[in-house]
This record gives sequence, C-alpha cells and structure tokens, in this order.
Amino acid sequence: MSDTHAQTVPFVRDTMLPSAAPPVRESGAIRWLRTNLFSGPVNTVLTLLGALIIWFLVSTFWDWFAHSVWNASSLNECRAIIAATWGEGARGACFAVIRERWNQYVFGFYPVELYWRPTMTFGLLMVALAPVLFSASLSIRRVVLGITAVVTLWAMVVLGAPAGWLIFAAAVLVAGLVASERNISWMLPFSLVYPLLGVWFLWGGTLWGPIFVLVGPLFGWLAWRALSRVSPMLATVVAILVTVLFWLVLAGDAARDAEALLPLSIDAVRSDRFGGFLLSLTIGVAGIALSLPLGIVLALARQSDMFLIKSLAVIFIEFIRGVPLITLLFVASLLLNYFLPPGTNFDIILRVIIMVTIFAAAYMAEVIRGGLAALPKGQYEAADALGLDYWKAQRLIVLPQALKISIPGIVSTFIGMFKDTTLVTFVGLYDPLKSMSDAVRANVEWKGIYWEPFIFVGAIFFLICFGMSRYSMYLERRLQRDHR
Amino acid sequence: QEGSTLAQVKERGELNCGVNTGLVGFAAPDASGNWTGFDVAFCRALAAAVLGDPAKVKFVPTTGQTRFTALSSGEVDVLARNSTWTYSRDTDLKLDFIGVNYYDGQGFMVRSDLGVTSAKELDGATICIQTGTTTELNLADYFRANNMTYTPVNIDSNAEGEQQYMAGACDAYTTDASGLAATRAAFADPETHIILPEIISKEPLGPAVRHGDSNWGDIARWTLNALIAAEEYGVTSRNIEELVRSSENPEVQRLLGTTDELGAMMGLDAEWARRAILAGGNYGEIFAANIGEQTPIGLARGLNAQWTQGGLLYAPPFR
Amino acid sequence: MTDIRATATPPFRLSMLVNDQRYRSLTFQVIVFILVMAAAWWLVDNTIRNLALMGKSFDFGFLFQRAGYDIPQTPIPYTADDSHLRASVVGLLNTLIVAVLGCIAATVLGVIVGVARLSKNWLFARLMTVFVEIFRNMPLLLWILIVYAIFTEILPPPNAFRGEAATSGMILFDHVALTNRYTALPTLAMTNDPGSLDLGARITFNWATIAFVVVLVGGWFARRMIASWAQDVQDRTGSRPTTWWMSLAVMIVPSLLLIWYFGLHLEPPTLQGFNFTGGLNVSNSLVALWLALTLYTAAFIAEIVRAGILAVSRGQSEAAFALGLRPNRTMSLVILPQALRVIIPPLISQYLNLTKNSSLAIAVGYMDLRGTLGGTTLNQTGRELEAIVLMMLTYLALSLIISAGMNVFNARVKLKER
Amino acid sequence: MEHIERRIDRSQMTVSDEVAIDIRNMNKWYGTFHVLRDIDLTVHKGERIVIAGPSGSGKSTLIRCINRLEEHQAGHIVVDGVELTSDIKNIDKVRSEVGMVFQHFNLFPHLTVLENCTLAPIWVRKVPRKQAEATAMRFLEKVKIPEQAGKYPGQLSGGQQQRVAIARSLCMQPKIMLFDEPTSALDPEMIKEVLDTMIELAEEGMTMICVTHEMGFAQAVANRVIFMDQGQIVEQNNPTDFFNNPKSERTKLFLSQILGH
Amino acid sequence: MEHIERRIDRSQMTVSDEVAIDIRNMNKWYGTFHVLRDIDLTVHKGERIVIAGPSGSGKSTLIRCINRLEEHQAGHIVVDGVELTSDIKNIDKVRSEVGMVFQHFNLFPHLTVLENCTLAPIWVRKVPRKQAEATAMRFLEKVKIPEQAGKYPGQLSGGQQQRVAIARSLCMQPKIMLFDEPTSALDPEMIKEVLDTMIELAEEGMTMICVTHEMGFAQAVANRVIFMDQGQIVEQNNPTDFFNNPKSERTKLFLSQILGH
Ligand SMILES: Nc1ncnc2c1ncn2[C@@H]1O[C@H](COP(=O)(O)OP(=O)(O)OP(=O)(O)O)[C@@H](O)[C@H]1O
Ligand SMILES: Nc1ncnc2c1ncn2[C@@H]1O[C@H](COP(=O)(O)OP(=O)(O)OP(=O)(O)O)[C@@H](O)[C@H]1O
Ligand SMILES: [Mg+2]
Ligand SMILES: [Mg+2]
Repeated sequence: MSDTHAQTVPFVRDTMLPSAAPPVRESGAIRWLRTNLFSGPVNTVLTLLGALIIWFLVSTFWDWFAHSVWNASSLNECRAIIAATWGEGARGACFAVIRERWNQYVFGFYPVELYWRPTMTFGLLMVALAPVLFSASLSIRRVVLGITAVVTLWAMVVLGAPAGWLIFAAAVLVAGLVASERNISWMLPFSLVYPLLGVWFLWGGTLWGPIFVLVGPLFGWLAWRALSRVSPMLATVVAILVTVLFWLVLAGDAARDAEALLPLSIDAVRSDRFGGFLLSLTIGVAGIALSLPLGIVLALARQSDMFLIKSLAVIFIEFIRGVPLITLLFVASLLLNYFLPPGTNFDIILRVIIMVTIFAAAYMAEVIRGGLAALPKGQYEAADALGLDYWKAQRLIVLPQALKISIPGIVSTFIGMFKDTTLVTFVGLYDPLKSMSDAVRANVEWKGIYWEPFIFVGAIFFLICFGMSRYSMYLERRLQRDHR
Repeated sequence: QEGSTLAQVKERGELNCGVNTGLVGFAAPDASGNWTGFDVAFCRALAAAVLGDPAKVKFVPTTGQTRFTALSSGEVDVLARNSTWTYSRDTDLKLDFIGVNYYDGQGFMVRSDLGVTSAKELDGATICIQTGTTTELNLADYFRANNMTYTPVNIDSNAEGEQQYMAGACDAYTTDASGLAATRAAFADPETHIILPEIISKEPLGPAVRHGDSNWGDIARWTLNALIAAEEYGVTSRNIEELVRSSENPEVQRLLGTTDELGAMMGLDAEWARRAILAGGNYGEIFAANIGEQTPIGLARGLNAQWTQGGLLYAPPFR
Repeated sequence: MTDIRATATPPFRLSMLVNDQRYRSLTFQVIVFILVMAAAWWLVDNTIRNLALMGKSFDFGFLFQRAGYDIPQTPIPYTADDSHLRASVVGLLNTLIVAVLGCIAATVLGVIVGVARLSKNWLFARLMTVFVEIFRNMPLLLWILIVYAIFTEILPPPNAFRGEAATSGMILFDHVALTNRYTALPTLAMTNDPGSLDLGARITFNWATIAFVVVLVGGWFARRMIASWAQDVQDRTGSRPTTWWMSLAVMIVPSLLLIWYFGLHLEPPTLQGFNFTGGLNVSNSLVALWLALTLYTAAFIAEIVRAGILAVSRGQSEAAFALGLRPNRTMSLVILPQALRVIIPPLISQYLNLTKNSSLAIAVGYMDLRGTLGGTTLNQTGRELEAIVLMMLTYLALSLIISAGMNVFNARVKLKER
Repeated sequence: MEHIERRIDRSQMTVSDEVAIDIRNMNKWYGTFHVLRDIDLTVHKGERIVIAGPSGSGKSTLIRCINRLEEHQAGHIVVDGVELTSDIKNIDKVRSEVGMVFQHFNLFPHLTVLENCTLAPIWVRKVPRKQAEATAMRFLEKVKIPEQAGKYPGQLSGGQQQRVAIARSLCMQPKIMLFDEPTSALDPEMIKEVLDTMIELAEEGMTMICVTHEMGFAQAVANRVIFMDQGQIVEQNNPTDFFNNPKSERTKLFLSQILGH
Repeated sequence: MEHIERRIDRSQMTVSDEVAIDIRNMNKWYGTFHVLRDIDLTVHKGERIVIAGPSGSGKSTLIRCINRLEEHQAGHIVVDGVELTSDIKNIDKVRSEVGMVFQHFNLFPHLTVLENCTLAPIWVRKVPRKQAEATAMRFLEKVKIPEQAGKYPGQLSGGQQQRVAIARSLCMQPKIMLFDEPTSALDPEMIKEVLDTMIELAEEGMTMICVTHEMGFAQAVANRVIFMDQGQIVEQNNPTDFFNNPKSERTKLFLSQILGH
C-alpha cells in the first residue's frame, strides 16, 4: 500500500480500520500539558510566569489566612492568640472582627430585635422577582425559591421573628412555591405590591401609608376609565393629575385618620439606622427597580421624532453621564435643599436613591437605545399596519425585543450601580465598605484593623455582582434559545 | 411663630442634630447605633429642654464637607460637631455660634523617637491633616509665619488620619489638641507618642444654629449656659430633684424654674433647664462622663474649667 | 401644480390639537415645554428664595479670594496665598494627570490581559480570567482603599532608610525610594540651564523641556517619514528595509545630544530631615489612585479587547495563515484593523468612566478638582451652590471633549469600512 | 409562471358596485422628489388589482399610502368611506379595515405564531383571548399551517412565515388586503405555497391590491392590472388585454423584460 | 450537475511523474477521536483530485493538514519536497506553495478586492506593489471580475467573493491549490461562475485537490476521485469508473444518495 503507484491505480479498502488510541504523547494528561501549558517557548515562559504569580500570591497570603483567628474580642487579643499559637512574629488574619461585628456590616444600626424584618423583606423579594426573573425555567425557580424559603425562615427563626410574621412569611413563600409549580404569573400581583410592602417592612410605621399610596392610582384609573371614551389623552392627563393630587393632598391625612381608627403599624425604624449591606441593597434594589422604567422612558424619548422631547432627553442623558456620580451625590446632600421650597426636607436615603436612579437611568437609556436601534424598521411598520397605537406597539412589539437585545448592557449597568452604592459614604451614610469600617475602627478594640473587613465586604460584593453577571449570561442564552 | 425652628421641632417631635460621623468621645455611634459623646450630650440636653425627652434626637452624621450646608439648608436644627467659631463662619456662612462648649487649640502629635520636641523643628515634615477644617488654614499660616515648609497628607476622616499616622505615612498629626489626646489615648502604646507643647491656634468649639432665628439661637445658647451654670452652682443630675425642692439660691431657683418663668421668655415651659440638666448631667458631669480623665480619652479640664477654677467657662447670669 | 399642496389643508378645528397627527405632537411638545419651563422656573425660584432666606448670593467672586490652604501636589506653582481659582486649576490639572496616566496604563494592561485571556496557555488564560472577574465585580472604592492601605501599611516610612542600620534601601541604583508616603524619584538636573519661558501667571516652562518636546515631536514626524519611505521602498522593490534602528535613532540621538548639551543628569533624592528632598516625590495618594483606577479599568478594557478580537472570525486568521502570513503580520494586517473598529468606541467610554471615577480621589486625599474646588474651597467659603455647579460643568466639559474625540474617530473609522 | 396551476373562474366572482378605495388626484413628495403624481384609482369591493412596474416607480409607496404608512401631501384617499387625513381616529379606523402583507413578512420574532395572530385582535379589537385564538386557528388552517401555531417565526421556512403573515392580517378580518411583493423574498419552491394561499383568498372574494412581478398570478386572479412608471399610472387594463395587447411603449418594454426569462 | 457544460479533454493535460504531495501513513487525532487513519496518498504534479465522502469523514481535516492548518500526529506529509514538521520555516515554505480556498471565502472585509489580492504577495513574497497589483489584476481578469477591484468584499455577491478568494490564492502563484467545498455556501446561480473558474484553472494544468459534492465537476475535470469515510480512504479510482462502477458498498450507498436528487 505504501507503493506510490498503488495509489494511482484503483484502490478499494476491504476492511475498515478500527479507531486507534492516539500515541502516548498525543493523549491524556501529557498531551493536555503539552498543548495547554508547554506548546512552545513562549507558552512555557508564560506558564512559569503564571505559576510564579500563583506561588507568590499563595506564599504571601497563605500563612496569613492559615493563622486566622475567629474568636477574640479585640485586635490585641487576636494578636496575642496568634503569637501564642504560631509563635512570636507570626502573621495572621483576625476575622474575629467579622464574627463580632458582622451584624453591623450586614444590618448597620438596625435594631437588633428587628433584624428579622430586613431578612424577611429580602426573602420575599425573591418571591416577588420570581415571575419576572425566573419565569422560564421551573427547575431554576424551584431551586431558587426552595433555598430562599428555607434560608429565610431559618434566619427569621434564629433572629427571633414573632410567630405571626413567621407564619405570614411562610405563607407567602409557600404560595410562591405553589404558584411556581402551577403558574408563576399568579405571583404577579404580589410582585406589584411588593415595592410598597418592602418599604413598609424596612421602615415600619403604619401600613395605611402604603395602602393609601396604592389607592391613589386606583382613583386615577377610575378617572381614566370614566374619561377614556371622551379622549384617551385627556383621560391620561386627568388620571395622573388625580393620582398625584391624591398623594399630595389626601393620602397623608387619610393614612393618619385610618391609623387612628384602626392601628395597623409596626415599629418604625428611621433612615439613620440603615447601614452596611442593608443600606447598599436597599439603595441598589430601589435604584434598579426605578432606573429601568426611567431608562426606558428616556430611551424612547431620545428615539422620538419630536424635536423638543428628543433634545430634552439628549441634554438630560448627556449631562448625567458627563458628571461623576459623586458630584450628583453631593448635589443630593448639599444642593437639593436649595432647589426645593424653603423648609422642605426629605430623607437622605430617598435623595440618594433618586440620584442613583437618575444616574443609572441615563446609562440604561443608552443601553436600551442601542437595543431599539437594532430593531428592524419592519417591526414598527407591521405594528402600525395592524393598527396598534404607539404605546401598544412599544409595549407589545418593540420593547420586549429591544430589552432582550440589551440584557447584557442592562445587567452590567445594574452591577455598576450596585458597586457604586459604596459611594454614599461621602455623604455621611454608613456604607459597608468605608463608613462602617471606620465606625468599627473608631472603637478602641478594633483600631488598626483593615484587611479583614475589606476581604469580607469585597467577598460579598463579589458574590452578588458575579452572580448577577452569570445570571445575565444565562438569560441571554435562554432568550436566544427561545426565539431563534 | 409659624415657620420658626422651635415650632418646626415641636411639630416634628424630634430634634435634628448634626454631629461628627465618628470622633470618639465627642460623637460616635456604638455597635448598636446609639450615639454617645460630649457633643451628643448637648444635643440630648437641648432635646430634653425643648421636647421634654432626651431620646427625641435624630443624629445626622455630617462630614467636614457637609456640616454647614446641612445646617443652613435646614437639614439639621443645630450643629454640634466640634466646629471652630470663626469670624467668617459666623458672618459669611451665616451661622450663629451660640457659645463655646470646648476651648481647644490646634496641636501636633509626633512619635517620641522622632526626636522632635517643638513644632518649630518640623521644617520639611509630612503632616497629616483633615481636609475642610480650620486646621488646614492654621497649619498653612503657622508654617509660613515661621518660614518653614511641610507636605500635607490630606485625609478624609479621623480614623484615616490615625491609620496614616500610625503607619508612619506622616511625621506629625495635627488637629485640635482634644482630638490628639483622644487619639493618643486610644493607641496601644500612648507613651511612645508625644503631643508637642505649641498650640498654634485658638479653637473655640461650639454648637451653631442658623442665622436669623434668634429665638432658637437663644434656646440653644441658654441650654448650653444652663449646663455650665449648673456646674457652677453645684446642680447635678443627682441632686437636682432635691434642689428643686430645697434650694435657697435664687439663681438656682430661677434656673430650675421654681421661681420666675424664664422659660416662657423663649417659648418654653418653666422646667426646660431642669430637664436639660437631667438629660446627661451638668457640664462637668458630661465632661467627666465622655472625655474626662476617667475615660479612655483622658482630657484634663484645663481651659474648660469653670472661671471660678481658673478656667474660661463663664455662664452669664440667669435673671 | 403649485397649489396642489395648499388644497389639501382642511380648516382648523380645536379637536385637531388632540386628534390630528400634525398638531398632536406639537400639542404634546408644547405641554412638555410648558411643564419643563414651569419646573425649571420652580427650581430657580426656590433657589432664589432659599438664597435670600440664608442671606447668600450667587456669585463667583469667591474664586478670587485668597485660598489659604496648601496642596500637596502642584503641577503649576501654587501657594496658600493664591486664589481659589488657581487652586481649582491646580485641582483640575491633578485630575487630568491621574486620568491621562490612568488611561495610558489601563490601556496597556487591559490589552495585555485581554490578549492573554485568549492565549492557548491554559494556566495563564485562567489567571487572567480570575483577574478580570475579581476586579470587575468589586467596587472601585474598595480597590482604591486597598491599594492605598497596601502602600501605607507595607512600604517603609522614610526614616527606615536612615542611618547605618537602615532597614530599607533605595532601588534602581539608589535613585528611587519607595516609601509609605511617596515614591521619591530623582530630579533631572542641568549643568547648563537655559532658563525658562515665562507664560505669565507664574506658569513657566524650562527651555530645555521645550527643546525636548520639540525634538520628540520632530522625531515622531521623522519616524513617520521613515515609515512612509519604507513603505515606498517596499512598494517599489518588494522588500521592506529594516527601519527600526533608524526610527530608534531619530527618536533617541537628538535627545541624547540635548542631554549632553544641557548636561542633564539625575540627582538622586536624599534623605534630609524628615523626608527625601532634591527629587520629585510622587505622593502615594496619586500612585494608589492611579494604580487602582488602572487595575479596575484594565479589567473592563481587557473584556473589550477580547470581545473585539473574538469578533474577528477564526476564518480570517486561517485565511491569512493559508496565504503564508506569519502570526505577527496576521495580527497587524488582518486581525487588529478589524478588531480595532469594534474596540475603540467602548474603549473611549471606559476612558470617560476612568476620568469621572478619578473623583474618588476623595478617598485617599488626592487633591483633584473635587478635592480643591468641590472640597476645601467649597468648605472654606461655604459657596456650595457655585462650587458644585462649576465643578459639574467642568467635568461635563471634559466628558464632552472626550466624546467629541470619540465621534471624530468613529467617523474616520467608519469611512474606511465602505 | 409555472407556479400557477389553476385559474380562477372569474365569472363566479362578484365585483360589487360599492367602492372600497377611492384615490383622487393624489400626489406625494419625498422632500422635493415627486414620487406619486396625480394618482386616480377606484377599487370596488371584491376587486383584485395587481400593480406592476419597474423598480422605483412608486408601487410600494402607493399601497403604503393606502393604510397611511406614508402620508400623502395632496389629493384624497377614501378607504371604505373614511377619508385619510391626519386625523388619528380616521387612520385607526382605516388601518383596522386594511390588512397588509410585507415583502419581508415582518413577523414578531418574540411571539409564537399563534400570539402573532392574536395580538392585534386582542389589543386593537378587544376580542376575548379564547375567541381570538379560535379565529387565529381558523385562519392558520386556511393557510395550511395549524400545526405550527406554537412555534416561533424563526423556526419556520420563508414560505411558512409569509403564510403566517397573511393569517395575521386576516385575523383582523380586514375588508381589504394589500400585498407588497409578498413572494419576492422567497425561494422558488416556497413561492407556490404563498401564491396558492393568495389565490384561495381571491376566490373568496376578498378585495386585494397586490404589488407583484408574478405575472402568472396576475393572469390567474386579477380583475385589473395597473402598470406604473415614474410615479404615475401609465396603463391599466384587464389581464388578458394587458399582457396580450399592451398599449403603451413602456408597458411593452417592461413586459418584454419581465416575461423574457 | 447541470452547471458543468464542458468537459476537459483529459488527454491534453499532462500528469507528470513528479510528486507534488506525498502523504504516508498519516494519522490524526482530535483528543482521543481518531479523525484520520493511515492516510496514504500521492499526488503528482498536474493531477486534479476530488475528495468526496459523507459529512464528518475527515475530508476537510485532511486537506487542512496539507498546509498545516491542522497538525498531524503520526506519519509524514511531504509537500513539494518539503516535509511538514513543526519546523516553522518548512511550514512557511509549504504555505507559500499551496493556495487554499475556503467554503466561506474568508476575504478580508477591511481591504478592497485588490488589496486582498496583493496583501500576501507584498508581505510574504516581497513583490513590489506595482508588480503585485499588475499580477492581481491579471488574476482578477482571469476570474472575470477586474471591474470590482476597488470595491470591498461586502459589496460583492457570494459568487464574486469566492472568485476573489480564488484570485487571492492564485496571486501567490501556488504550485498546488486546495479547495474545501468552494461552492457549498453559494446560491445555485453563483455555483456555475465559480466552477467555471475552477475548470479553467484545471485546464491550465494546476495541481488541485478539491473537496466537493459537485459530482458534475468531478466527472468533468478530475483525474482521480477519492472517497473517504470514517477518516480513511475507502476507494479511489478515475471518475468514470468511480461513478459507473463503484466497488465498495459504502461508495455505492453514498453515490446513490448524492446522485439521487
Ligand atoms: N423614505 C423615502 N425617502 C425618500 N425617497 C424614498 C423613500 N422611500 C422611497 N423613496 C423613493 O421613492 C421612489 C419610489 O419608491 P417605491 O419603494 O415606492 O418603489 P417601488 O415601485 O416599490 O420599487 P421596488 O419595485 O424596487 O420595490 C424610489 O425612487 C425611492 O428611491
Ligand atoms: N477542532 C476539532 N476538534 C474536535 N473534533 C473536530 C474538530 N474539527 C473537526 N472535528 C471532527 O472531526 C471529524 C471530521 O471533521 P471534518 O471537518 O474533517 O469533516 P468533513 O468530512 O469535512 O465534513 P463536512 O462534509 O461536514 O465538512 C468530524 O467528526 C468533526 O466533528
Ligand atoms: Mg417596492
Ligand atoms: Mg468539511
């Protein structure tokens, strides 16, 4: 067969060759090493370099981690323990500070006996998010909601939640699980009222406030129903007016009167008690929830044919994107009072949320605009030809597709915003990273402790942000699979 | 009286008090978020005087940057944040300092092994300094006046200053002497640090209110004075009930509202001062409890002793 | 024909404001305009009333008052006697310094990491992935604080360099000292100082500096001329002359001549009194901020670079290989020109982000624009409204300049595509 | 041409006297470019009109004016008794009476076939979902793809997609259907499927205006063929005469090109 | 099939005795998957070989090994007297002797057609630009698209792009051309253009190895058809015998499928 001329004459193989194993150096671990680590001089050098870096990192930090102390009441005690256990001059981490003060990093100055409330709030957040975030996959929903339910209830029990609230939380969580098995859109009403419930759980006070906030749009809707036959636009304007007027004029007094009639309140917790990750998450979640709709509106405005609307959107977006968030936070803390009627004063956390929302919305608008621009013109025309009006076309046709395209950008905006919640330290709020650590270090026992809080806080941020980015990848893949 | 601060505070049922974000001894939240400290005690006394309950205070932590704005924008009703009373702040910034609750001066702390015994020897040194404070200006002036140079290391908070100083990132740490003492006291090895003898500035620290609402200014001013006067007359939180009943001293009687209705002149009731003193004790008690020699801060009374003891504290008469 | 269009106009009725396509958007815009104006008026009116209530005015006169505070790092001469305006300019320059240095370093590092992530080397690629994920998923503020803490906690203070029993030594032939306050660099001294050009406002440029800039710019142009000559030769004869040594020569020889002429030499910093003197002390706040910004932004840039390279399909490099092009030529002639088009726009927005993020200088006390105008000046004068407005406008102007640059670049790249 | 296998028995189909579309003296400009010039066209109920003409002659523009995807600047268009002005109510009314099928289908990729078909009935006509779905299934059966109802458009072939697009329009139960080169983006095998569907529609008496170059289709179903060039109607006639006996030079030229290959 | 209109007069074309490619006992694995098994193949100068076989049989892998786009793990490949080892110089030498045309053209979208064609001659062969451009124009003329020289690939049709790809390879004046399914990404009309070009090349005596399912092409120009399955050469023969008288069962099955439609 190896004869050259054999090849030029007709040739037929009678028996097929079986598949053979590759030569030793071409298979298994050796081949893997050769192709992946030592495939050439450059690669070998890189491998060595990589190994060196790893060795350097491990050798520098290993004993520091290995010699960590979890049980001490002050830095000096830590040092003493390290010196006693591993000898004089040994270095070691003092994670005891986390053990001692974890609650401050997590809950800030929230009253200890009410820790269960934020826990429940964020547990139920998962239920509220389930119809939105995990709508497609039953198995993921099952896992997420199952874990949430177990963790939340366990934490609430440990944190000493009253039985009534335990039952309430358990009921909602179980309802979520059941709905998740049957038809997750049953949970949508809960998702809709959740924002108000969440605010109420966190800040406490009377439930009548949130209830009357909800009643406002109800009146608005009634007005809209009544007028929508006459003129949809007029109806919309009136509906908004009615809602806002109700909130401004009636809601406060009504809530007070109702509270007097039928007290429905839990312990109020003031904003200055918020701190640590509770603060970050509150600002982050509120910012995310608010900036997405605002971003959509801005993006639509920027894509509008109406010159004035478009220019306003452009100016707003470019202005917000052109300045650092920190200056906006300064505006929130220093200037907002200039711009409001004399004597008005509102919660600093709320102000920060507004600024963070505006900031994220400007970025979001650009991301979504990219998605809108990527839609073929035919989609708009088809919607027009079917007789859908502008808003219906946007809601049913354009936005679902544009948002899908923009998911990676949206999520990275979220991640950026969540990371930026640490900047609130510069306006005197107790973020988990700097202010809270400074506060902990202001105590004589923990003076001089730096690395451990950084590592702790950093790790939590990493988990959350990394999780979000993985989730966006999952979502992207899922939507691609679904529609193509 | 509608828009007046007093009316607002009463209506709100809570006093908004601007404090430091965290300066041990003066104002700092503890692990569960309860504020304690020398400045905090004044806020509580004021709340007690106005609202009848020392707990009805909302502490608004302010940074060096945000403190005066917080006050002038109405976010806080009174600023009790170890701020120096200066001409321009009183006039240009439109604040009213209502008195001095701590007479301080700017000093320097160095390591003793640096071999420096006087601030005059600090030529060329690197000095840690908190931005946005009067100390920054004093430092510049002092070194210029003495024809010396220095490199500032700007820091954002006291905690950070300590970190830099401890690590040797600056040769000297300058701030108000009280702060230095407090910082030094908290060190693991206080004896290896010395506070240089030069006090390069006058730093009368005091609470401030907004310009323009004189009645509110009076309330704050006389609450402070009541605390100081109480110490002078020996009125303490422990013996006050008894003195209310038995004091013969007419000044004490007026102070405690047993005779004359001094409170009414400011729109308060008769017992305002009594409550203020009960909240955390008189000036001396507050001092001793928060920054006195028995505390880790360990400050001596010094200039802050009563005038009768050779100090500068001198409350105007209650009549 | 002329009046055809006119006949189509029906008479105007009021309901047309709402129901007619042509008027509806107008109506809507007018309503929005009125609302926006009302809101603006409301804000301005509130501001005026608030200012009046506080007894303040809105004027920028404070910028010309004496600043009274010192700034650690001053690119232009500045003393406490100078005005707030000059202090603000110093701050702006400091912002620009850290932003420019950060953009350069982040680009270099980001490109290296991005390319390394695509490397066939499993270990190295993984390592770079870890780098990217770690830096992208934690707050920048954390990195700034950590880097700064590393500098202050790990590096020795200057007096560790003192005396016989010094515990630390200078590096790079005793010319550079890394301390926990600053990096002490040697000064450039001249035996033959040509004096300075005075631009007024105490801004001076040494003639030697100017000479170097001229020579370097000239050298750069010469290099380009050499490159185009080489291209020309290649076009004519096919073989490209080796030019790297010529390029190097035109860049370096004149500089060497200048160095010799001015008698330029390095004078190492010496430890005098408390600190190193005689050299340039680059404060750690700058270095830490710069490093943290660099690392953080590099992680994002790495992703951009990676995505850009991945956007060029594998077929492209295979085709180039099949034509006999070497990997480095393939990279420079085929992959990069295509990848750059994808990379540049997001890269510029990272530059924008970096510039804005430099305002976190506040965490390490670096006196940038926010630290001067928006920090000490604001604080000492109590002019928060004016100071913050001015500061925001300055940042806005910076951003707009950068994005204008981006648009110009995009337009140029686009043209090539068709 | 070979796609068309059956011819409609035109005598069976009724063309009523009622006017479905009345276009008078209509003119349209893009900027200064005069795309449509003095168009006069009356379409009766049940008529099937094919519009042909060289590229750029304004065919698409004309039918897009009929449901106001483009705005005309002079003259009148009256559709089913409603004049198209800039009055939004009229526009809405007209659009819900007129269905349109595009060259590139323009299905909504994020919705299933069934959802594509029920979207407009539910949101515009306010039909209950159940009922809308039943109607949709009926029309999907008519276009012979009921089994694809649950799929996404991306999973269908071009011909199937175009048939879904037709079904989607039909679900709004329009009185008039407009087709803009419905088969020109399709592969040859698929063209037949779509044309068959359209012929079936024609047999049921739907009023149709169709821009197409499928002359076989025109000969098979049209009552009238309109030839446009440079924004004007150059010739119109019944198909037999149009193809066998074109009058204008341009028509002749065009037909020779079209039928040439 | 119907694309191929002319047959080459095979007797006119010389197949020299010189060996262009000599593959001995070549084996290749992807991981543990044995893609190519004991391949023995000698190609003489001027031979035109067509490789056919079911999908996944290793056809592409085989020809990619010939210019070392893939590495083989056992056996020898000698191209024009140069053995392919991991020696970079040899690889370069071989690659500049061997042109390759891909299924998806892989033109450089950022360069004009002319630049695509001159890039490698200028940078690899060090040809002066003028001369390289003249050569490129010659080959563009040969593939019948000289007028497109200034355009960018994105502006051309698929058939034109593939012809540019062929011209680009030819500009390096290779001794051997490899084609990997050059027509399978093209629309039917365009296939003909490309095949015509390839036939012309064959007429000029170029040594060619072509993976293709265009059996008409194979019958028209090939000296030899090689049938691969499961990574091995199952049958080879001259085209007449190969198509009319296949010996192995697999070949028969394959041919029945391929020629079936
Ligand atoms: N939005 C627009 N702006 C400006 N000119 C346009 C626009 N749309 C179309 N045109 C021009 O109007 C003319 C008519 O376009 P139209 O699409 O109606 O032609 P058509 O007959 O449908 O051609 P085809 O057979 O290619 O689809 C063309 O010259 C076209 O270039
Ligand atoms: N990079 C790779 N890694 C692992 N397996 C591969 C790789 N490339 C190809 N294969 C596998 O090797 C086998 C042969 O692939 P090859 O592309 O050579 O087949 P082919 O005969 O060209 O098929 P087709 O007609 O589909 O192009 C296939 O089973 C394929 O899945
Ligand atoms: Mg058209
Ligand atoms: Mg293949």
